[in-house]
Amino acid sequence: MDTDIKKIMHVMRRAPHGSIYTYEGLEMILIMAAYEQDLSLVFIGDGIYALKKNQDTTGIGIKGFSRTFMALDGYDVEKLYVDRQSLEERGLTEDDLVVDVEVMDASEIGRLMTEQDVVIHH
Amino acid sequence: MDTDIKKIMHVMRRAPHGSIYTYEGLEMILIMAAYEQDLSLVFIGDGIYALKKNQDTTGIGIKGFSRTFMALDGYDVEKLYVDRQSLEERGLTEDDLVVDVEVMDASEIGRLMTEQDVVIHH
Amino acid sequence: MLHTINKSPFENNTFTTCVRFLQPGDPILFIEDGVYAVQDGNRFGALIQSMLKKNNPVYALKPDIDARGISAVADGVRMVDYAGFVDLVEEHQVNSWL
Amino acid sequence: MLHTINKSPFENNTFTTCVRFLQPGDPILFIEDGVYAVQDGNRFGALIQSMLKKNNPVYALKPDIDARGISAVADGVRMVDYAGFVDLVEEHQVNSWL
Amino acid sequence: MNIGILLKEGPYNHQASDTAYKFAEAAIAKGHKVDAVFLYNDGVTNVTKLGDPPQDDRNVAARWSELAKKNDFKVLACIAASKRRGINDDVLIDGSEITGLGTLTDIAIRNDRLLTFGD
Amino acid sequence: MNIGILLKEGPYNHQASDTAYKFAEAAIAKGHKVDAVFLYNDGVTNVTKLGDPPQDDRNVAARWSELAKKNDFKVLACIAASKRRGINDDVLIDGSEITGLGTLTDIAIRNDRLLTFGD
Repeated sequence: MDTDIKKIMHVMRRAPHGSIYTYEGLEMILIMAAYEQDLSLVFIGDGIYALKKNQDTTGIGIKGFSRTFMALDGYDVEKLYVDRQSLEERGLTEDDLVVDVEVMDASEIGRLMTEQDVVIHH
Repeated sequence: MDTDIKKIMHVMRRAPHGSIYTYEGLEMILIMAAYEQDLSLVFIGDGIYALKKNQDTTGIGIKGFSRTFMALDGYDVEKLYVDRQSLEERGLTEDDLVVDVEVMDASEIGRLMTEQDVVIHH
Repeated sequence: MLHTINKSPFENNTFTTCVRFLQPGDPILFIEDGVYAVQDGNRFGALIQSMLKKNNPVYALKPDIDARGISAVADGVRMVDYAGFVDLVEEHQVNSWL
Repeated sequence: MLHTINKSPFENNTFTTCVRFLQPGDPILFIEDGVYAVQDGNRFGALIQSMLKKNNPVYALKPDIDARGISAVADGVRMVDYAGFVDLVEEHQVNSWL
Repeated sequence: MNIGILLKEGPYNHQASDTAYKFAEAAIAKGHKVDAVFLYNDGVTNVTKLGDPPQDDRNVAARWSELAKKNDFKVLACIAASKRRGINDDVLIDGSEITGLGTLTDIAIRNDRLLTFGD
Repeated sequence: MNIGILLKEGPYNHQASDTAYKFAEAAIAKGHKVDAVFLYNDGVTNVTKLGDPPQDDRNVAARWSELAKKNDFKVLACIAASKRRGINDDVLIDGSEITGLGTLTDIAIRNDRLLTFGD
């Protein structure tokens, strides 16, 4: 493996629309995707809500961005992990999400975290 | 009672120093105090920490302001209420605070809230 | 007095704190990320029902519900748009729990 | 991996969320409003002790402890200044839970 | 009903400014009077004309400016909060002014409601 | 150790900028290299020279400028985040520049650590 390739994990933790963190986080990820690093996205807590289907932001006058997650595949960003407990606590299942994700236990995600060179929370 | 006098309640809910809300809230209160309205301050949740004795902010390089609460008395702002549960949950007593306050139950504070013309959370 | 809540109850204690201070009859309005509280079937459902039983009407801002893709809300929660928010403010003094 | 927490555990769930992801041996450092977690005698004491038992060292940033007038911290919590924070970062990759 | 609005967060980063705007619009549409919007904390950054958001996004500052001019109210930025955050007379949008907290007190006193929006 | 810093909140409103500054100072004092400070979200407002805080308070922008110049690094503001928030070349302190997220990626790749400070 090329030693110049870094493992960079983006952790989405906030609900969409109430603040800009997830949206600007996604903008960061799209740029980083062009650099051919080993990128992964993890959705923990309210971060999962960013992936909820059927978001219609017309009424609040803010541009929606849930569909942008679907574009990640085209950038070869394929590691999307969702924390099982966060998903279950919110009464959601994988079917409620706009993209395919891998649902994992916290201990497994925690182990992946320790393998990273960089972890950025959004 | 002069009908022009308004009941204005300031609710302090944030810990000091991590954010500026309590400090700028206090600046607002000091100005409002000159207008001879019926002002009260309520400390709920982490807001109570703003009153903690022995804060020494030298190390973080931010100006401390806990002593400014002592000045409120000179502006005839004498209604300082503390939520009992918030105080107890934090393992604090009135002796830990820089000013004299009235410790009240939430139901009592809630009743006072309904009497206000204006409630501002900081 | 109308209480508004704009924080997700899953990450932040604002909602549960506010409830302790509610007086009989006080309505509560969930806005912004606060609306996740009324999503049907989550763990805050019991708290919502107990508020309704104590005659505290529960409202949620529909544009915020729609923006977050919440398809079903807890029984008894009433939806308002911004005009309905204005009506509630006309009826009540306001306490915005930030 | 060093985990940092900067939110008060009384208002926000960041600390309790982070704990679920901790790996054996991972140290945790409380900074800014996060330091209220290690105030002696509060309800997070049991969680702090269980972390220490699982060999997760617990640190708190002394300048933030002092700024908040916290006079006593839970047993086993180690104090560091900014230089000590740098040393921890030198030993570990960092995971800042905002 | 006469309404004052207190806005405590800047544009884009939090939804507060959007909700305050939508509320003000709806109140005006129903025939109520918005007396003033007072900006505090990071809220003062709502009125910088230096903002240049993407073409397909809302322009928060311009939107406040238009609503204020059309409905004859001011968007007022607290001077102390503005100085901390680099907002001064040179960067203000039309319809906004820098003023003191005394003005907020007057707004609180003379209106039927003072609504707070923030984080 | 070579360090990059990612700062996600503006000055004064949150402690993030203060903690990042104190950390950078301490790292430099211990002989480490601060490669760059990258500003994102509201963090871009750390580098406006229009700020005018009270005389007895810290001047966050000036402090970053001095630390950067003395230690030969740049404080870099993301261009997209800056445009949303009214930060442009005309208001920048010395030692700062506006740049793209590609630069942040380079910083993440070439340093031993990338530390995030925010809310």
